[in-house]
Parts: sequence; C-alpha cells; structure tokens
Amino acid sequence: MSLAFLLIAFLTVATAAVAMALRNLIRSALLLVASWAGIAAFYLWAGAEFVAFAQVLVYVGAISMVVLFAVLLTRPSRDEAEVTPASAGRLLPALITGGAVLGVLVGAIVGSPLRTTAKPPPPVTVREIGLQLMGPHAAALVVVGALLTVALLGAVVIAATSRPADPGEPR
Amino acid sequence: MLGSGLLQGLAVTAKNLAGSFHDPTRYVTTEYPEQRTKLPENYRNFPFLVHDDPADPAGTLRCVACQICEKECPPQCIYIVMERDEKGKALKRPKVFDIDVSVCMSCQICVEVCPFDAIKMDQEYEIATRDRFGGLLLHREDLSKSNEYYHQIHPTEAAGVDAALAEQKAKQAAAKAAKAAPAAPKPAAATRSTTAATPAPSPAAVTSPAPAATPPAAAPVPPANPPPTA
Amino acid sequence: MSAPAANPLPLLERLPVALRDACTNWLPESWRWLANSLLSIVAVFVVFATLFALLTLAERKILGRVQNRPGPNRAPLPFLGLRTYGLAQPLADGIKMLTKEDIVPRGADRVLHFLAPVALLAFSIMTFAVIPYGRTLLPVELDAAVLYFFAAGAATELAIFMAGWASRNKYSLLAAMRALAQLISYELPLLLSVVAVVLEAGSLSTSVIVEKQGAWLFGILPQWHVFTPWGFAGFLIFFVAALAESNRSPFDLPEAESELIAGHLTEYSGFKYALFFMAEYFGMCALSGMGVTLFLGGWQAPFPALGFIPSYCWFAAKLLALLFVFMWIRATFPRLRIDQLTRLAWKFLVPLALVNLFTAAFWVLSAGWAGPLAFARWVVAGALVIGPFLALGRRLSAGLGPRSYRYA
Amino acid sequence: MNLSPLHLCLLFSSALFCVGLIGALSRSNAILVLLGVELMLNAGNINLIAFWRYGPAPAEGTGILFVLFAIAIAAAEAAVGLALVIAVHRHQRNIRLQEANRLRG
Repeated sequence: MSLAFLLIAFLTVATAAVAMALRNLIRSALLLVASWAGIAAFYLWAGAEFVAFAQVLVYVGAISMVVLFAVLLTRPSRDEAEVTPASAGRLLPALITGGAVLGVLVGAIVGSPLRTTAKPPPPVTVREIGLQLMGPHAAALVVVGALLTVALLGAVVIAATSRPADPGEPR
Repeated sequence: MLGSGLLQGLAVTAKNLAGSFHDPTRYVTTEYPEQRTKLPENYRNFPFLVHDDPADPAGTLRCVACQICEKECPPQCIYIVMERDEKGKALKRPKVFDIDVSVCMSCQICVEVCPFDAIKMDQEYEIATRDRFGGLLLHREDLSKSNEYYHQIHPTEAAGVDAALAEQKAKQAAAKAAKAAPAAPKPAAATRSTTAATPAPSPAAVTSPAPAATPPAAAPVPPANPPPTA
Repeated sequence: MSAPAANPLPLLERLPVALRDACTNWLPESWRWLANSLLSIVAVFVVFATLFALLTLAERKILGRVQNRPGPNRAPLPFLGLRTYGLAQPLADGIKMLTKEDIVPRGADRVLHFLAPVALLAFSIMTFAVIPYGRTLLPVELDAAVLYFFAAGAATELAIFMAGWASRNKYSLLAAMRALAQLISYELPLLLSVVAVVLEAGSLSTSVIVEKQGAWLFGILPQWHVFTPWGFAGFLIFFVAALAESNRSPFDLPEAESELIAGHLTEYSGFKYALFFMAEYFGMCALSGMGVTLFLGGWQAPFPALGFIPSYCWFAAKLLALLFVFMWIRATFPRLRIDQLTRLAWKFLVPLALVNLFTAAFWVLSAGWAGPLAFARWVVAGALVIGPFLALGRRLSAGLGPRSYRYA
Repeated sequence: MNLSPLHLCLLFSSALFCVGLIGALSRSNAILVLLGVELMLNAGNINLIAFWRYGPAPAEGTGILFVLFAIAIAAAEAAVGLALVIAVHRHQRNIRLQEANRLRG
C-alpha cells in the first residue's frame, strides 16, 4: 500500500510543479486539476472516502471551471493563453524562500518523533459525518454556509459588469 | 400554464410516431430503388430523339440535321453533323448528334423550335456515371428512342404530335394530288388548327392510356413550316 | 457486486452472480475479488457498449418514425444479405468510424486533443460503478455512492472543455465556454433535486435508496419517490437537468450544428469522434440509471404480483423507458437560446429545487401523520409543489406567447 | 532513519506546500498566484487527513470535518479571488500583478 502512496504523492507533486512552471495557462490549470485529483486519490488511500469525493466534486467539478473561465476571460491576446514565465528576479527569491521553508519543514518532520497508531482508523460513515455536522459542528456549518453565500454574492457583484441593460435586448 | 405547450408538442410527435406504423397516409416514404413513384406526365429532364421504326432506329430518325436546335440551345450542349454522301450532297439525317447532359439545363427550347417533332424531353433521371467526361455525353445511338417510348412517357402530348404529323402527311398527299391536277386550289392555312383537333388514327395511340382527344396546351403544336420534301 | 441476501433468491434472480461465481470459483481466495471486479467491469462495459450500439439505431429509428419515415433500414447483415430492419447499421457505422482518417488540426494542442475523448469516456464509464442494476447487481458498494456518481460526472465537463480548447477553433472554443456555463448552471438543480431524495432516504448509498422504495402502499401501490409530490417535482427537475447535463436536445447548445457547426466535436473525426459519441450516450444512460435508482424505484417491481420477474429486468425496462423519453424529447423540441437556457436554470429550476427541498423536509417530518392528517400532508405537499411552479412559471413565461408576424 | 507513514504523508504535504509557495511567489499572473495559494491550502488539508488517519488519538471524524470545512472555504476563496482577477482585468486589461498597483479603478 505504501507503493501506491508513493506513486500518488510523486504524481501529485510532479503535476503541481510542472503546472507552476508552464507558460500555457490552460495547460497549467488542467495539470493542477490533475494534481487536485491526485490529492483526492490520496484521501481515498487514507480511507476518507467522503472527503475524496467532495474534493473531486468541488475542485475538479467547480473550482476548475471557475479557473478556466477566468483564464479565458483574461487572456492577454485573443488567440493564446501564454503568459510570461517567471522572471529571474522573482524566481530566485521565490526558490530560496520555498527551499528554506521546505528545509525547515522536512527537518522538523524528520526530526520529530511522531507517535502513530498502528490500528486502522475508525470507519467513518456518511451518516456519522452528517450527524457530526448537524450536532457538535452545527454552528460551524451555519457559519460556512453564510460565508459561502456571502462569498458567492460578493463574487457576482465584483465580477459583474455595471453596464445598464440594453432596452432592446431580447428576452 | 407553463409546460402545457410542451405536452402538446409531445402529443403531436407521439401521434406521428404511432401513426407512421398504421396510417399509410402519414408514412409517405417509398423504398426508392425497389419501389418507384410514377412520374407526373409533364416531368422532363433531358432531350432524346424520336425514331419511328424500332427495327431501324438510325434510318427512321425524324431529325433531318437542320441544326436549328443546335443554334437555339442556350448552353450550347448540342452538336450536330449532317450526314453527306460521297458527292457531298446532304442526306438530311445526322451523322453525329451529341448532347452533353452535364451542360444541358432542361429548358426544352430545342423541343419547341424543332419543326419536325424530332426531339422530345425524356424522363430518364438515373444518369449517374463513373466516367466523368464520356459518360454524360450522349450520342445519336443513346439518344434515339422509339415513338412508342414517347407515347409511354408523355401519352397526351405524343398523341397530339402524331395527329399533327398525320394531318401534315395527309396535306402533303393532297398537295401532291393538287399538283397532279393543276386546277385544284391550295388548301387554306386557317383550316389547320381546326383539323388538328380531330384524332388521327395512329398505331401508337392504341398503347397510350389517355384518350387522344384535344391535345393540352403543353403539347407543342407544330408550326406552319414548309413540309420537308418541299 | 454485493453479497447475496439472506433468504434464498429465485434462480433467475441469482443467475448473474451465480455465473460470475462459476467463472471465478477456481481461483484462490485472495485473487477472487480482483477477478470478480474485473468481470463486473467487463460485464458493465459489454452491456452498455451493446446498448450504445442499439441506442444509436433506436434513436435514428424513433426520429425517423416521428418524421414519418422508416429510419435506417438498409444495412444488410454481413455475408447474409438480410436487412433485418437495419439491425446491422451500428456495425456499419462502427466500421466506418474505425476506418475514417483521424485528422488533427495543425494548430491543435495535440496532447489535450487526444486526451479529451479518452478522459470523457473514462469518466462516463466510471459513473456506471455505483448504479444498482438488480437486487444483487451492484458493481461497487459505496457509502457515498451518490456523491461519487456526481463527482465522476462533474469531471466530464472538464473533458468537454479540453476538447474545445485543444481544437484551436473558434467554434470549438465558443462551444467549450457554452458547455462550461451550461453544465455549471444545471449541476445545481441536478444536485438539489437529488439532495431531496437523500434527505428522505437518509443515506447516500444507492442500494439503501432503492431498498427504501420497496414497500407497497395498501399492498398494491409502489412507494417510489416519484409517486410523492416532492418526488414528482424532483424527478422532473432532475430529468430536465439531466437533459442539459448530457448535452441532449433541446439543451444541446454546446454542439449546436446550426450555430457552432458541431461545437467541440468540430475538429474530431474517425475513432475519436466515435468515442465522444459513445461517451455522450454513456452519460445519458448513466444519468437515466441514476434517475431510475433515485426516483423510479430502481430495480423494484411496480406491483407485488410481478415480483417473480428478475429485478434486473425491471431496471432495464425502466432505463429503456427513460431513454425513450430522452429520444422523444429530442424529436419534439427545438433548441433553446443560450440566454433562455441559463434563465431556465437560474430563475426557474434552482428556486423550484430549493422549494422542493423544503417540501421533502416537510414530508419527512410529517411521516408519522395518519388518518385525515395524511390527507392534509398530501394537500400541503402538493400545494408546496404546484404553487411555486405556477408562480415561477408565470414569471418565466411572462410576455411570451405565440408570435404574430406582419408581412411587409 | 525509519519513517512512519505519517512522516511520509507530512513530507508529501510539505513538498506540495512549497511547490505552491514557490509558484505563488514567482509567477506574476494573478490566476497562477491564486492557484498556488489553492495548492498550499490543499497541502494543509492533507496534513489534517494524515493526522486523522495516523494520529495518536483519532477522534471520530474530526479531521474529515475540518477538511470539509476547508474545502468549502477554499471554494469561496477561489470564487472571490477569480472574481477579483476578472475585475482587475476589466480595469487594466492585464492581470500582471506588478501592474495592478492602483487602488482607483
């Protein structure tokens, strides 16, 4: 099972890295979708079925669509979606920062004796998740719901053009 | 109410779906190569040449190679060469009569100008060919079809033509007789139209289903031209 | 496939599982599950590929009959020369598709152009995994099966976008944008109508949802969800949204021939085109299967007396009936305009689906009402369904009517 | 050095986090920066699931619920962020972050 994990991890990180380096925005968005799907595969591997499907539904189904729409609406020229690659002046500090963070994280992780349990996780059924959401976490659920509503309304308001409706527009 | 129109539309298509199985008036398809619809009598597409005797198609062509149709043809798809004997005397029949049906536009002008009722419109529409250049160039042999065939495809019109031809022949015979008897007066031209209405006995008219009564307006009445032998 | 039930089932009911077991019994225990899963995949694929072939023929036949013509009826069976009412037409189509040249435009993104049909077909096949085809026929028993179904279905939108973008064709790109807008718009009512079912059944598992619809009212009336007020409205919303999600007429804007040539299919030919076609039909079958499962009682027989007929036959019958309605609708309605399409989704279906959710909640809460209260339950739920429908429908169709033309 | 599966998961998530970080810092296209931030969020989610799976005291489903909430918030973030990108593009005809330095639209 560890082999499956390594494969998933490698593919996920690789697609994400390539996506971040590509010039073609559409390709990088699609590769990132592959990366998100890889994360969903990791959730499946870890036994969190429900989260995996939610991840696919939200990221592959919804966020990718919004991203693609944004890319198509903001293309620099009409014909392509190429963007300038990262300039050296930005890339170098970014690499140094990222490398430093990675070094710190890896050092901390490898150096810390993490206690782990050998027993498999308790199987969490959808029913239990629902009960938890509606019971102890009901307040958080309501807050998230309100947040999502406000965010969507805000997004619509921000993105909508303020052009007055054309009176001659066909219904 | 919203949706009632949608339901009405669904009902219409459902009626068609069911009706096409039991109602022959709805189901109008003919399975073409096996079943064919009967063409209307006035259907026309490309010209053909009429001959009178199936035993000798080349010899009894009505065409005298006068080249009127060749000159009148708007897209110029007709090509005629008159046959001549070794002394160069015209034999009044075509040696070459070609129609390029890929150029022909089915206007029927050749039929209307022909003084001899020699060229008529055919109903043959399956002319597809694999030969791009030669296949659509019809020669005299391909074009030559019998008077009986003409009666089959255009019965009313053919009967009128036969009647006119018979009358012409009778008039010629009368003229010959008048020549023999010099005192006889020439028949008036005005009598032609009245006599054309009377059906003339014709061997081909028996095969035609339509009664060979007054020819309809579509049937070209031969114009008052001098007889070919004049 | 799921474990057999406790009480012995009739032979016909057990037949598919028994056949599978006969095929895999000789294998060691540790390998058997793998062989079983592979067999399930093969069986599902073979059945639906055959169904796809027959559906293409049936669709053309039905469209033909609606237009009072026979439809394809000439392709003869090979080497026999028998026409059999065009039964060999799918074969001829398949050979034609396979032997046609595969053309990729010069400016196309070759990788994505190749990947799009493959991904689309893969995701469409994945959706078949969680549909219970019969009492014992469920390829994968998942706790969150409904969520899985829609997650896999959501990925197909991406494939359509890939196809449209990779073709590097204005029409294709327009189609891709339209497809995105349409699929996002209709995902919402689709999911909302399903949530009502999940609310009633209390489970995301398809097998549980079907089993909950197994009772009979007064011993004769089936208790399928479609026979409740909220279920009926939910089914209609689901069906309309499913039409749009599977790009079927009258919502086939992404591939509208008259406006966009063929949309994202413009630059596809040969076998890739066939894959798209197959995926479209698979998507239609999967959504119909889900509709049958969620609303039409799945594999349940409509009357207790008809229980002797195997459950998978009932499922097949319902699936085929639903597919027929898909085709019937295609034969009837003209295509919507893009603004009408989005308006229908956001101003009509989404509010209706939200109200329907309330109706379903009321229905669940009032489950214990008996006697005259049961009657009141029906009245209230019915009013909750019909009232918003009339009000919203009036708003949607306000100002619209048969047009009168004046000839200049 | 003997790494437990939990260590591996955490290394995986930190690698993903750093990829997102480098992307967000180095690219000048606003959409790519947003996507980098999304990746970092996802890396955090992986940690939550990893600790739920291998952690010493796996409370019933808390990790899963946290991830669900995080996914919902990520969706909201993506929607607002991309709406902002579109608004910036409408004003500047450009979404290079170096040039989006005016507050007045």
